[in-house]
This record gives sequence, C-alpha cells and structure tokens, in this order.
Amino acid sequence: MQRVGVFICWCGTNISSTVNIDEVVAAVKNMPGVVYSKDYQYMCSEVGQNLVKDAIKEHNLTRVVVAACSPRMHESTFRKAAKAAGLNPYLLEIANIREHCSWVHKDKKAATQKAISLTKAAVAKAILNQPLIPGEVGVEQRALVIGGGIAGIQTALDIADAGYEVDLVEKTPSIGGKMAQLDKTFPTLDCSACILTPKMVDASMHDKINIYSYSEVEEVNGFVGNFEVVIKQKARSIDMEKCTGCGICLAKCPAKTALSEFEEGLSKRAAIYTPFPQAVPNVPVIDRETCTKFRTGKCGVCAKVCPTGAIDYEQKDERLNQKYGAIIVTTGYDLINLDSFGEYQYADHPDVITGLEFERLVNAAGPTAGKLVRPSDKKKPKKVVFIQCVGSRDKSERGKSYCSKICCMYTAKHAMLLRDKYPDCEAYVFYIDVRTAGKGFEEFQRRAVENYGVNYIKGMVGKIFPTGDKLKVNGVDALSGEVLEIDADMVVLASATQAKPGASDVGRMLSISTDRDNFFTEAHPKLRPVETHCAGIYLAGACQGPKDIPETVAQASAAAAKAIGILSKSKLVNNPCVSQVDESVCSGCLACTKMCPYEAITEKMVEQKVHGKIRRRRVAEVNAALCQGCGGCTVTCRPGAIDLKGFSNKQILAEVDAICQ
Amino acid sequence: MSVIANNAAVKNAQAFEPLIVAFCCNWCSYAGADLAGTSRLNYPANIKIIRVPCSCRVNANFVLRAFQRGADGVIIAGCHPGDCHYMTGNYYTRRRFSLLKNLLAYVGIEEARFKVDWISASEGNKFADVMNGVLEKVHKLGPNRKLRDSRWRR
Amino acid sequence: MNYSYYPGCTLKTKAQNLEKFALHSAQALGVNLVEQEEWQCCGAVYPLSTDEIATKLASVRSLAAARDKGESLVTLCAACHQLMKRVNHDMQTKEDMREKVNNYLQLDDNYQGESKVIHYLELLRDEIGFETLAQKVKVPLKGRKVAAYYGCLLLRPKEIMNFDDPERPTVLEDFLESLGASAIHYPYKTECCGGYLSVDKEEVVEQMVDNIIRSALEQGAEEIVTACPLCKYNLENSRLCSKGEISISYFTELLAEALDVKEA
Amino acid sequence: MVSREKITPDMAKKEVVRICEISDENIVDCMQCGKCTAGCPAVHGMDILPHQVIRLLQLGQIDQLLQSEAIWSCAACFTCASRCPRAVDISKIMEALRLTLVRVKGNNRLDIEKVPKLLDKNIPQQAIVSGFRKYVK
Amino acid sequence: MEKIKEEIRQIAREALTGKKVDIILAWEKGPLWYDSYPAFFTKEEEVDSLTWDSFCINNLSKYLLEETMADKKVGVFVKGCDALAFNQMMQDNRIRRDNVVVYGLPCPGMIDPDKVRAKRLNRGLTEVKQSGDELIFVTKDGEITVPAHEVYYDKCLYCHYPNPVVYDQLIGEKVAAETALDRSERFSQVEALEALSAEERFAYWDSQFSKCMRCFACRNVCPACSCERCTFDDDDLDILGKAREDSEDQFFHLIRAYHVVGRCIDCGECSRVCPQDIPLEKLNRKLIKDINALYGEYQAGLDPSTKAPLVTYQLEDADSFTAGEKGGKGT
Repeated sequence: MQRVGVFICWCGTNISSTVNIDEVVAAVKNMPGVVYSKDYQYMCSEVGQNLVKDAIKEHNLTRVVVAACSPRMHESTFRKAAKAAGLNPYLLEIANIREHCSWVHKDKKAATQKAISLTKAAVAKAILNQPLIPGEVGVEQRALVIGGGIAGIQTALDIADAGYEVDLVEKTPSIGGKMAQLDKTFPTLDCSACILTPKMVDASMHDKINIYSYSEVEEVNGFVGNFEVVIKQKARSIDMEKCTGCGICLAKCPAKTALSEFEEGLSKRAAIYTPFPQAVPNVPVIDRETCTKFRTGKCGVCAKVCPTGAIDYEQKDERLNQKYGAIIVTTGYDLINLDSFGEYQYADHPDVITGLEFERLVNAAGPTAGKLVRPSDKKKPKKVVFIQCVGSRDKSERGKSYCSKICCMYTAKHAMLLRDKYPDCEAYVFYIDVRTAGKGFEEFQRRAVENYGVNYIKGMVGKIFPTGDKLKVNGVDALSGEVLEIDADMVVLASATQAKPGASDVGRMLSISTDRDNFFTEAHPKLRPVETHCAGIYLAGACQGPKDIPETVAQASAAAAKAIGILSKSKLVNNPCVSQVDESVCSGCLACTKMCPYEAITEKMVEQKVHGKIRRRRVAEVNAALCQGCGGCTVTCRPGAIDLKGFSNKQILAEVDAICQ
Repeated sequence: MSVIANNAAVKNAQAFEPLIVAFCCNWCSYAGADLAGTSRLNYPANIKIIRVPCSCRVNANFVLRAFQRGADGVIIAGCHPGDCHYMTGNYYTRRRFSLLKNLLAYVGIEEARFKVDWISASEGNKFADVMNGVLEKVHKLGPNRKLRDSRWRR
Repeated sequence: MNYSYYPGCTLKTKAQNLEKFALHSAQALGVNLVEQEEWQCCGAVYPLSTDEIATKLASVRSLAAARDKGESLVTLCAACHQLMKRVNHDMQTKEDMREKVNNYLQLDDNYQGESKVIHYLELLRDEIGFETLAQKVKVPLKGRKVAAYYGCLLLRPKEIMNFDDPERPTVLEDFLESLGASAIHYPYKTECCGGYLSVDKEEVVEQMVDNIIRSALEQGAEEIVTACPLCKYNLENSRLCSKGEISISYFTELLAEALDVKEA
Repeated sequence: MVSREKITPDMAKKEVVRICEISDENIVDCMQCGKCTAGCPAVHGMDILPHQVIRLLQLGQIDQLLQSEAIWSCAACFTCASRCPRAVDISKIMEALRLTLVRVKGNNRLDIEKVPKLLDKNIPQQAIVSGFRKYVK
Repeated sequence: MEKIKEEIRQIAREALTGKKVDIILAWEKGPLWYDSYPAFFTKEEEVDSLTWDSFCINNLSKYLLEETMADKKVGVFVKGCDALAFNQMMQDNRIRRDNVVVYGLPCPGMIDPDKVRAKRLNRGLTEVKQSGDELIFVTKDGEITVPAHEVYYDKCLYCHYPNPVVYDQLIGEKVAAETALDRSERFSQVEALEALSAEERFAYWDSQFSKCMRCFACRNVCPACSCERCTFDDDDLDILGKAREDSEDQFFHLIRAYHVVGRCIDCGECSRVCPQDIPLEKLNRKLIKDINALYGEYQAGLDPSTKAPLVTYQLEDADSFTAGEKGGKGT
C-alpha cells in the first residue's frame, strides 16, 4: 500500500480565490492511499518545498501529489524537492489546479469540485507511478551553426571563443548575409560593412571555426548531444586550396549575363563570381547555369587565365558526415515577392524599388558607386516617395499579418540619407503607424522629421500611375482627409519580411516547429526565447521572427550561451519516460517499429522457456537512448506489450476512472 | 462560440452538468490550455484534462473507458499536423481517430460527443473555443447513456 | 466543343454587337455556343449583402441548367460574368445559402456549384489558346493602336473571379497582340468607369472616364476595346470621346474583323 | 461644433451591428491606413472618404453616414476591397449602408416615376437594372 | 474437386513419406454432411481421410501460429482467403515461413449449410459434386442440381481472391476471379446502417452486442487476432470483466474491430463462427470502407511488404473531424 502525501498550493490568491482550499483538503483526506495533506500559500517557495521534503521524511511518504500550477511550470521544482528528501523524483505527480482550473473558471463551487477531481486523478496516477532512473549519454563537443549571416557569425564566434569546435554552414558562396548588403545601419548610421567585415574575417581566421560555404545541411538525425548531420558541399568548380582569390577569372569571364544576387539584380555579374569584394571565403564559384563552358562545352577562359590552376570543371557535390552536440539555426529571412502588388508598379517600372535595392543604390560599393540615381534614366531624383507596410500588417492573401519591425527605422534612415545627399530632393513617407521602440530609435526618426525635413504622411498609397517620366502617386493623408497626388521620380517600397521559403523543410528536417508564417517557434515566447522544443537545437536572428541587427546579435549570443551549456557537459541525462517492452507478451509483429518516429525500436530474438522447451522468439526492443517518449508505439501494440513509463496504460486508465468519479 | 451562448445553454439544460474528458498532448494542447489559463479565458469546469506526451499516446481504450465511466464527451487535442513535437506522432493520431470517430458514429454514438482537434501552444483562444463548442453541443444532446457502465456511479 | 451560353439582356438589345461578333467568331473558331433556353436576367449587379437570396436565383437556374447538360457556362457581358461567377462561388462555399436556394428552387438535383463559369475571353485564352487564335487570323489588325479597357467586373475580387491579375492583367493585350494589333499599355486600364453611377451621378462618372481615356491617349492609343456594355456606354459618353478623339468598341468586333467574319 | 458626447465610441449600437451582419465584414479589422481612399476612383464624389466611413462606423456615428453622398458615389468597383491590407470589403459595407436606407418604405434613392426621363436612348439595360438594384427596393 | 482431392492426397502422402514435412494440415470429413474440419496428418496412411470439397470453409492458416507448431515443418493447404490470412500472419511475424510448405488451392466457393437447409437439400444428402457453375446434390432420392451461387456463402460471392496470393505449389487450375456480386456491394449493408439515425444505429448494435456471450470464438478464429496474449486476457489491465454488462460487450466488440483495422482480410470467419449470429463483418467492413475512402484502397494480406494503414501516414491525409480549412473569415 502506497503512502501518498498531497500538497495543495494557494498560489497567493491565484488559486484560493476561486478554489475553496479547505474543501479540497477535506476531500483529499478521504482519497484512497492518502495519509497526509497540507496546504500552503506558495508551495513553490522555499518554505513550501521544505514542507514537502519534511513530510516525505516524517510521514514516510512513498508518493507525492502537488496540486498547484501547471506541471510545465513547476514539475521539475517539486521533483527536485522530492529527490532531496530521498524520494525518486518520478514518484511525484502534479495536479494542475491553476491554469486548468482557478484561472479559467469563475464559479467557486464548480472550480472547487474540479480541483478535487483533478487532484484525485493525480493521486490515482501517482499510486501507480514507478521509480524511474534516467540514463546518461555522452556529448559530442562540437556545434553546428546553420546560416552564415550576422546571427550565425556571432553565434559561431561566441561558441568558438568558449573553446568548442564550430562548423558554420552557409548556403551561398560567402558568409555575411543580408547585413553585408546594407549601406548604413540605424540608429547610429555607422557603415554596415565596416562593422560586419571584421567579424567575418574573425570567423574565417578562428582556429575553432570551420566555414562550409556554398553548402547545405541535408540530413539531421540523432538527439541532443549526439546529432548526426549530413552536409552537402555543392560543387564550387574551384579548388579552394589552390585559389588565391586574385580575381583575374572574374574579370576575364565573358559570360557577364547573370543578375547579381548581391546587388539585388541592379547589376550584372560574371558566371564565375564572388558575391562581393569582401566575401569570405574569398573564393569564387562557377554558376553552372550561366557558364558557357557548362552550357556548351566551349570557353574555358577562367581555367586558362587562372595562375594557380584552381579551376576544376569536374568537381562534384560532396557529402560530409559529422556529429554535433548542439545545433543553432540562424537561417535568416527574405523579402516578399511584390508581383501581386501590381498597383505599386514594382514589377513594371524600374524606378519603383525596394528598400534593399535602395541600400545598394546608395552604397559606395554598389552598382552606381554610391551615386543615387533613378535606375531608368540615371537621373538624380527630385521627389522620392517612400511607402511603408507594403505587405506587412496585411491580413489579405498577398501580405503578411505581422509587423516586419525593421521598416519604420530603415525608411527613416533612407529618407535621411537621401536628404543628406540631395538637400533639394523632397522625401515623402507614407505610413500607417511609425513604430520606433528601441534604444535611440524614436530620437532617430524624429530627427528625420525635425532636422532633415522628411514629410511624414499618415496614410497609404492607392496606386502609382506612371505618367510621362514621372510616377504619379495617388495617396491620402488620412488625418486631414486630403487626397494627395505626388509627381514622384522614384518610389521606395518597404516590402514585408518573410521567413525563408525553405524554412518549413528545414524545420521538418530538424523536427522543430514553425509558426503559421513559417518562422521557427521558440520553446516559450518569453522565458525560452532561443530554445526550441527539440532539446539541443537553438534559434537566433530573423528565422525566428522579424528582427533588427542589435536584437539579432543579442539573440545570437544567447543561443551560443545555451549551446555552450550543452557542450560543456560530458554527459547528459535522458528523459526516463520511455517505452519498454514486456517480452513475454510481445508477439513480435513489430508494428511499433514501423511507426516509431525515431527508429528507436528494433527487433531481437529471445529464448524463452515454454513448457520446459526453449523457444526462440522475435520481439521488439526499445533503445532508451533514442526513444523520446511519445508513446505512439503503445497504441500500435494491441496487447499492450509495449508501454510508456510514466504514462502507462494503467496510469491513464486510473486517471480516467478518477476523473469520472 | 461565446461564453454568452454557452451560459444560455447551461440555463436551458439546468440540472445537467456534463462531464467532458480531454486528452491533451503535453507540448501543444496542454500548453494551449495553460495559455487559456494564463490569459484568463473562460470555459466551464465540466472539462477535465488528462495530460499525455503526444496525442498519439491516446489509446482507443482510453476513449471508450471514459464513456464507460460516464463521460458525456471526449476530446483529443494535439499539435497541428506538421507541428508535432515528436515529428510525426499526430499524423498517426489523425488516422487512428478518423477511423474511431467514424466507428463510434456507426454504432450510434452522436458525433458531437467525440472530438479531435489540433490546438497549438499559442492557441489559448482556440482551446477555450473548442472546449466551449463541444460542451455546447453535448449540452444539447443531454447526458450520454450509450457505452456507459451501468454499475458506475459518478 | 459545346458550351452553354448565357447572353444576358443587354446583349439582346443595346449591345447586340458584342454578341453578334462573338457568335460569328466562335463559329469560325469551331466552338459551339448554345444559348440556354429560357434564361432570365441575372440582375446586373451581384447583391453584396449576405441576406439577399431572391436576387441570386436566376443565376442559379442558369448554372444548374449548364450543370445538367454537363457543359461549361460561357458568358460575354462582364456584368453577367461577375454575377454568375460569384453566385456560383456562393453556392460552392456558403452552406447556409446553398440550403436556402435549393429549398426554394426545388430542382431535381440540388445545385452545389458544380458548374464551371468561363468568360468568352477565358474561352479564347484557356480553351482555344491565343497561339491557335493567331494562326486563324485572316486579316491581321496591323498598325492598329488599341488600348484594352478591363473595367472592374472581370477582375475583382481576384479570389473569386480568378480571371487575371487584378492590378496588372494581360489577357486583353495578349488577345489584341494575337490579332496582330499593337496593344497599348496604360495605367488606367483597370480603373472603374463609374458603372451604374451614370444613372444617378453623371458628374462623378465624367471625371472617372476622363482619367481613363486621357491616360490611354497619352500612351498613343487610337481606339479602346472593352467587354462590358456599361463601360462602353460610359466611355462613349465622355467629352473626349464625343469630340471624336478616340473610338470605343467591343473586343469581339475586332476579333470578328481579324477572323474576317464581321459580315457573316 | 463637436460635442464631447458625440464622439464616444459605441460599437454595440444596433445599427452598426446590423451593418456588420448584412455585410459580413468586420469593421474592427480596419486600422485606418486609408488605402481605400487613396485608390478610390470615385473619391471626388465623396463627402465622407471611404476610410472615414469605417472610422465613423467604428465610432458608432451612423447617422452622418446615412445622410452622406459618399454611399451613393460608390460604384461597387471593388478596388478598395481588392487592395485592403486588412481584408475588409468596404464595397459590402457601402451596400449595407445603402440597403439600410432603401429598405425603409418610401426611402428609394430614385423616384421611379422620373426614371424614364433620365434615360437616353443608348443607355444599356444593364445600367438601368443595376441602378434599380442599387437605389430602389 | 474430386480430382483435386486425389491430387491433394497424393501430394500429402509424398510430402510425408519424403520427410519434406512433419505434419500435413488439411481437412478431414466428419460424420455430418457439412463437416469438413481441420485435421493434422502425420502418417501416410491417415491421409486417406483427407478431404477437399465444398465444405472446407475452415481457414487452416490460423493453425500455423508458430507456438502451435513449435519447430515442426508443416505442409498446409490454403484457399484464396486462407492465403490472405497466411500473408497477414506473415506480416505480423506469426508464422515461420521457412517451416511451412504452402499448397495453394484455387477455390470455387464454399457452401453455406444454412442455405442448403433453407432449400431443404440436406435430406438424405450423401455427396455434393461440382459441375461448372452448378452443384449437384446427391441424395438418397436422386440428384438435384442448383446454381452454385445460390448455396455458396455470401462472402464467397464477393470474393476477389479465390486464387491463393501466396503458395509454394499451386494445385489445379486457377479459377476466374470475377465475383458473382459486385465487390463494392459488400459495403451495401454498411451503407444501409450509415443511413440510419444515431438512435437507430445504437438500437441496432445494442441489440446485437447484448447477445454476446464473450466466448471469443470470433477472436480465436481470426487470422488478424494473433497476439501472444490478447489484451482482453490481461487481468492486470482490467479492461474487461466477466460480468454480464452491456457496456463491456460494446467495449469488447468495438475494440476487437478496431484492433483488426488494417489487418482484417474480410474473410468473414468471425461472423460465421459466432454462435449468437452477431454480424461482426458489418463492423469490419465499415472500417475497411473508411480506410479505402480516406487513405486509398487497401487489402490486408495481399502483400506482406506494404505498410498497413495505421502504421503509416501521408502529410496531406484527410481526416474525419476537422471541418473546413484553417483560417479565413469567420473563424
């Protein structure tokens, strides 16, 4: 017979205002197996925990039930307390009488009855609990960072500086990401390249960091501490050992027909290219779709001019298998495609550009060498209209319902840069709301208005009518109710940010979830912002949601700290709530092996003595290190030969019975 | 489904206090229920939640047992397909209980008494809505006698 | 290929040209448009309120008749097309309305939005294909500078009409190019002409059509084609048009001309 | 003159609820960006701008709207609806406002007796039928 | 069948004498006209009583459970439906394939004794002979010929797999696989029930389930019910008592049907052996019908290498409980 102790928390008034604690205490006394009960104002406090510990010792409790807040909140707290008192922590159960009871019900009588019922279920389950001992697994002391933008670079540097090996995988030929494309950064207007390039170089020089550029993660298996990853290194067509980055091939390549990705299509690049001069690694790639050699078999100019013989047309994709203890996802964001916003003429008129294109147009290293001119006729604009929220805060099919967060600030920045370069050029900003929550942000935006004379108009643009060499912008000032028409020379659209198109595939590969907008979901929106629900996998940067550079870098360091927390351990404990097979009952049908998401169940042969005879039988076997405890197998198993520790068939049936009493 | 509508239903059925057992997966729906609590949303106390690691842990036995023991409705809630914490668990849930739901309807259990839905950790509102929705329908149906063990006293 | 064809009342009176040339051309293209029996006026404007059923019944009758014949329903008038398409969409998606309409109509078979509604232009584009059309052109409209005017009813709302990009449609331009004409692009091609406001608020309509024609003229258009009788009326009523600066015709007239069946 | 009492938001007003029901649109979705007004081709005929129409509804100021010319200047061209970032179909709200008026007996926008004189010989049936559908019950 | 019976006997004799197998599992004629029951043959001389006639309805595959057979080498005769059962048990790893020699028997159909009685053909019946699509009932008073489909089991009339889908050796010629009745018709009774109201359906099933004596014959005969220890026999789990209680009958039947989802080969043996005539096939077929509709046609036992519907999934699987799409207006 088990000796159950029940502890009922008031949670100040959070529980006690809706649940009559006295009634619960009285009811608990009559529950089968309960030998002790106690209520207290804050059971999670040290005093409260001591009540639990003392009672376990004093009353020889063999099972403990705490009726309090959600187990997702304090289960581990109370388990630790139980352990400290010498009780196996898995002999403790939580009854959730706060989130699932006092906070959602108003009727005190009904809430009290429900609290009793939930506690009774927890008692019934606890009686059937078994002591569980977590297993241990080793930790591979190496981290994988997926994505080489500022988030990935910062994470890699932080982990490497802590002394652990880091592999940084970047899909494009160079690390640097979106930040490398930016001209200046808000709210300080310091040059983006000036602050990013040193970090890129640090990463490439760091002896603990290996950069796999032009590479992709193809497969991820395993679990925290022991991820097994396949990295695909795409064929660069260049021998990275031999290439010195002299750049002769880039200049001599005759196929300069591709639009430069880095320059947002505002200029052309050669078939053999490095995305930008400060690329890391400074080794070009051959874009095989553009390259004449690959398309027709003729040409080969780059190979002829290369002084070191680094060009290798025969190079093939290579696959690399590597083990990691932790993974950090920093895959970044994209801008939405504006094709469906025909009223803004983005696809039809060259002088309607995106904010990112504006960055390139004002950048000294950009396609116009920093001379801000209209793409159509290379003339200096006299009136520029900026439109914010193009696709952001847009519930319709063509937009994104969220705020893209960075546009208000970069639009202010753009308008200031414009007015700075051309004081005689007028700047108009159409906005729905201006959001400047950030250190120095509000002051920055006000400077645009007050010192730089940027005209801010609360309202939107209905349509742009290209008329002659002007863009007739039909807008509204919603505050005054004036309908406006502006003859602009150029229009800059603050297009919404979005998750990378492949994010959900990456998510599936890593078994981390994505939200409705395909941004990766953090484990808790407030308290676990860089963790995912998958232990050992962390998030940083705009792949988790729109973010500016300061936030991204902060998150990157946070994710690095979390990863270091794993890497610094030599052993990790397992969740002991895993499946186990009763071999005497298992028929060996192995249906469980077919559905197990972790391939944690295999078959094995056992010898059994039946009626004096040895019988060799096939049965299922669970690898406790791989099993994550979903319990799916237990349902495929008709006779119940496979059961889940901590959530056994008997335990759940007992809960059902208790709840229904 | 509004609380107001639900209160009306309560008035109509007066003495009938349904019992609804909800199996919620730990990672999404149980967390969604927690969020409903944190957001102080309202749903009636008739709904009682049993935590399971994943909706794929729910055995058909459990559902039938709840009905045997006097539940007037049973709910299984898990992560949205594609978002399962265990990668693919709820895809199996979807198949298993699509069939069981049809089977229960086939032997004459009113469809509204058994509900499977996907509720993510961020859908506290949906959690309350789903619970209120089932309760409202069960209210209209009245107490469940089918499958109920005549010896069991609630 | 057989199609059920819904003409609508305007095509039998003031817009006979829209129909006549369409039918001649269809014949030349080997398409059999069979006018529905006992069709009724669709009501000209789609009732936007949720609580109107009676004004949608005529459309459902036509839709159901096409369903019973197993044919797609072809429309020609932009207003009729909008109505047919939206009522059909309602019948597909709004359970409540579906139930009420079927209760009322007592058809042999309940109608659930099974029919496919296509506009004559969609027939040309998707079923015949502009390339095939171009091959059948006998008298290419070389040198004609034609601006296509879409109006509203074919394009919006996009999710339901599914006709073309509502902001940057190309079907009429592609059509014109296939006839050998030069299609003039101008930003006002999708702006509203004022529609039925001409009954009540002529002064509002005046400015709307003015904008449209001016924009077309600016881009060098010499004529405008449209698919809607009311658009044509409003455009023709404008000052610029009265002055003879530009002419308005139905797209089917140019089609018949190019196929050399205008006088068939 | 603006009186303070007049600008108290009253979303629960019966008429506003009715407008939302007839149109099946959610006026709280609107965040007053003004995109509808900016793109409205008939805006020059409006005394109250489209986004202001929604704002007044949000504030429960329905009387002003029912007296306005704006609702009669809307050509139901759906330009606003197709561009609205909040997926609010204003053309449906305009229609609901018109219906609120014409459904009251004797409240037709057009005097049927006078209609024949309004018409010229070229006006298509479509215009007349549409006009009747929009202006008369 | 007469000719094949002789062939079978010969094969059985040779297999036993040649020590190819230790046991032959086949049918033996009993004292009653409809009695052709399963029998083990270990000696050559026993084989004379081996039979093959239109009453060999019993499925022999179920006897092949590895624990039943220990390590003996068995030769077994399988009809079409028995072969599906064999495959299903293979899929469940309940048969040691290398210990079994499978002799396939194309099956013309089996006679339902109840139909014979209904036609009063059983009076003085001595023998039934098959002749094409007709059966000749030899009685003391002479011979009566009836069309075979009039006396075959209903399930045989829907049978799609009269020819064994697995065998080591096929005996005789394959028979035509056309079914006497449209195969989709096998769901007609399910559809009839579906068309009733919930109350009517419950009343129907309640009256059926309450007849149950929990003899477990349905389970024991079922090739899909091959667990080492059935969950209903798990006293510790306490899900099924011994008392006369409707809810437990309902529980048993629902879970039994549910446990054979994706395994049920639709052989109909459960209903046939039910002493209370509970129409269990209407439960099984409901589930088969839903699987086919939701996840595509699946025939259990056809190919042991395919994954059963409940241990696999598709990303875009339909379900029966979420109405409409996510999001959109009004949600």
